Amino acid sequence: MAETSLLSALGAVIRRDLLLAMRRKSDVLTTLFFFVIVVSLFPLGIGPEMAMLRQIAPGVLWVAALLATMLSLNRLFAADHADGTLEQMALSAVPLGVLVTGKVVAHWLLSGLPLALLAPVLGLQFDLAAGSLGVMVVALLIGTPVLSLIGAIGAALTLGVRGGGVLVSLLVLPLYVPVLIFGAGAVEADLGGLGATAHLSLLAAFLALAAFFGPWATTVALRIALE
Amino acid sequence: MLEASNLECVRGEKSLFRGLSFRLDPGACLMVQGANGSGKTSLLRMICGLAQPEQGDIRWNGEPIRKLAEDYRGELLYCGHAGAVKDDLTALENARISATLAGTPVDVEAARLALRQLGLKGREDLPARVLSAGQKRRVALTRLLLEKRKLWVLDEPLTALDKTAVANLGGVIDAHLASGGMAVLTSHQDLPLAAGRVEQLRLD
Amino acid sequence: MSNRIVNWFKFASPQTFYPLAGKMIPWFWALTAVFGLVGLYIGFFVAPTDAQQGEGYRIIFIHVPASWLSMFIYLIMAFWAALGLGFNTRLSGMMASALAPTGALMAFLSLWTGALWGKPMWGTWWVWDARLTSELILFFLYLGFIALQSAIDDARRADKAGAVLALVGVANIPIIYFSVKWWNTLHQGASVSLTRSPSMAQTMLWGMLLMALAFWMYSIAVSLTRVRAIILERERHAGWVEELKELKS
Amino acid sequence: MKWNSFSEFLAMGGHALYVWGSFGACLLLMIVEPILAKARRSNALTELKREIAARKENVNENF
Repeated sequence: MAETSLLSALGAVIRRDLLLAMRRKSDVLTTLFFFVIVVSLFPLGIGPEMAMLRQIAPGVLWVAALLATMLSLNRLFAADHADGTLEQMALSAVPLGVLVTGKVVAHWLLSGLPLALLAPVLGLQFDLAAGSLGVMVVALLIGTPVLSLIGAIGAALTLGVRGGGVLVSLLVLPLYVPVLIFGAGAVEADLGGLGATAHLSLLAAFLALAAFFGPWATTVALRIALE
Repeated sequence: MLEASNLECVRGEKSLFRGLSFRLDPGACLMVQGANGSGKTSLLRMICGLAQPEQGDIRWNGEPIRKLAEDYRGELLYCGHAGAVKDDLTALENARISATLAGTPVDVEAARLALRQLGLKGREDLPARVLSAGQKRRVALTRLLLEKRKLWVLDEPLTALDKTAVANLGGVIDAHLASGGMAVLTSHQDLPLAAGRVEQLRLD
Repeated sequence: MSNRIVNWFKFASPQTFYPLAGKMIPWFWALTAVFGLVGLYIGFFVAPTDAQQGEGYRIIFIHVPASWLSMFIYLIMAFWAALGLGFNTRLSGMMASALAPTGALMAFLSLWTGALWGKPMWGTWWVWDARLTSELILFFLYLGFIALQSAIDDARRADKAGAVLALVGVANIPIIYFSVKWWNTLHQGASVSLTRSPSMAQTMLWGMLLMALAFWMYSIAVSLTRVRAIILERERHAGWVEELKELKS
Repeated sequence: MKWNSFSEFLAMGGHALYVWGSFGACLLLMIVEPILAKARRSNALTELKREIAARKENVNENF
């Protein structure tokens, strides 16, 4: 199969998932609303002292982003599994890994990207400075694709398994720890005046690793689930 | 040419069939028969490479299908119980997208023609949600016309189809066989196919 | 495929492994007892009192072996998983699922003893030190593996899915450990470094080593017992099971 | 011998709770786990016996 047709298949999967999401907007909006509400609940639980809120902001935003991604993972393959599309993808002349990559990219465009763009607004609630907000957005832009890539493995493993929704969080959340540490760490380092470059480059390294191995592991897991 | 030798299928702890062998030449159609739960769907999924046989192997032109991977999948079309039709997309979008996902993109005109050929004229731009079960099945079957594949594996393709649609599909399969294609299918209903091309395989 | 490989697979079949494991189990229990008793003797009667930590430091004689074993067992589990995934051998998957509960137990023991050791040293039951935190995550990984396997009804799918998870986990453990360590130094958290204590005497090292051997032999013995149970559950309909002398009595 | 008396041994220099809490938990779990593993095997065995007996009865009825 030629390279160009692989790329066009990749593009087609992304376009298809975006089109489906546009026809059913509520799913995407639920994830975003969940993110907003979780972040807004923290000041209510902790108290309105600005110094304290500034300090916890990176952690709170990142944990909320983790949970919101988690919430949207169940939809990643479930619908395609139920209506037989996944079988067709597994039997396509296009390698399944390419189609899976497309689905993960679409998942990120629909969950990670909006979260990253929404984060500065929520950061204002926590009195973060403009510079830190910028670092937060960059960290989320690099980190959330890793969440989608690793999450896809968990979603594929729990496909059609009873209690899959809760199970996927048990499987995937421990694996999210490095992203959480360096994502939140980047903003904290910036707040502490240390500069966030080291954290961001490590996040980028995780992204490279996850982009390389993630779709492959997801493909193996999907073939197991379909058997 | 599709060859299966000495296949064994195990589901859970039960062995559904063993020692199953057959051979399918270009232009021939294999009709798999058997009671519910006799392993028809399992056999079809094995032929596609979705499931692995407990024993035995399946070869395409002499090569094991496991080794051929994408090269084999490029010759294969599988139509299972679930039609892979998205409720939120129109009939036309469904037809075009499933062809693209299979690796054979088609243009709008070809997709419209295929839908019309299966009697879906005027319904091309309706979301699949409002179509009847039989119409949805026909949307799923447009893939037969759009993806130029050698081997068709059809699991109960007649479910929910009316008489005209059954006759129509029979014609499509006949044309496929006449042009050197192959088909493996299961069906509880009678499918009108030209005599002489159909071989029977009973699973008991 | 060459004949030799086929023969090797036959050797690794549940049918031959079941009686073999049965014969090996008592030996591993005996080794556990020997290493354990000598280790405990050194730990309690030979090793001197630590100058800074008093008698409380004696917890390392189980804390450190449990931590080692919890990591080691995960590696072995991933090894069996990879083998099962690669060669489609039935026994490998059973071994992986037999090891998981023992690994989780070791991780739990490491956490429990770590907490009990932290209380007299720092006055809190839990310190977010790099070792304890990664041990906690490892414990979660074990729980995830066990939960995934028990949620899937089809044993073969459970084996394969568990194998993928174990391999993903084993690839992530170094990254997780490294991240937690970095996070720990950044936040200047407490550092529990029992093994690097300056007063670490030769005898302590011997005690720890012997206890680690005892834990290792224990893990083998108990997971062999469990794998025998799993073989019986899975191979229920195989002819050889009916011929077992345990069933004749 | 480094301990002067048995009670001194038990006291562990004031750290009795922590030391014996650790060793006790370890010992307890290492007794419980093998028992559970053995119970699992004997469960499997009794079920198998029952199954085989049921199968034999079926055969006898058929003849």
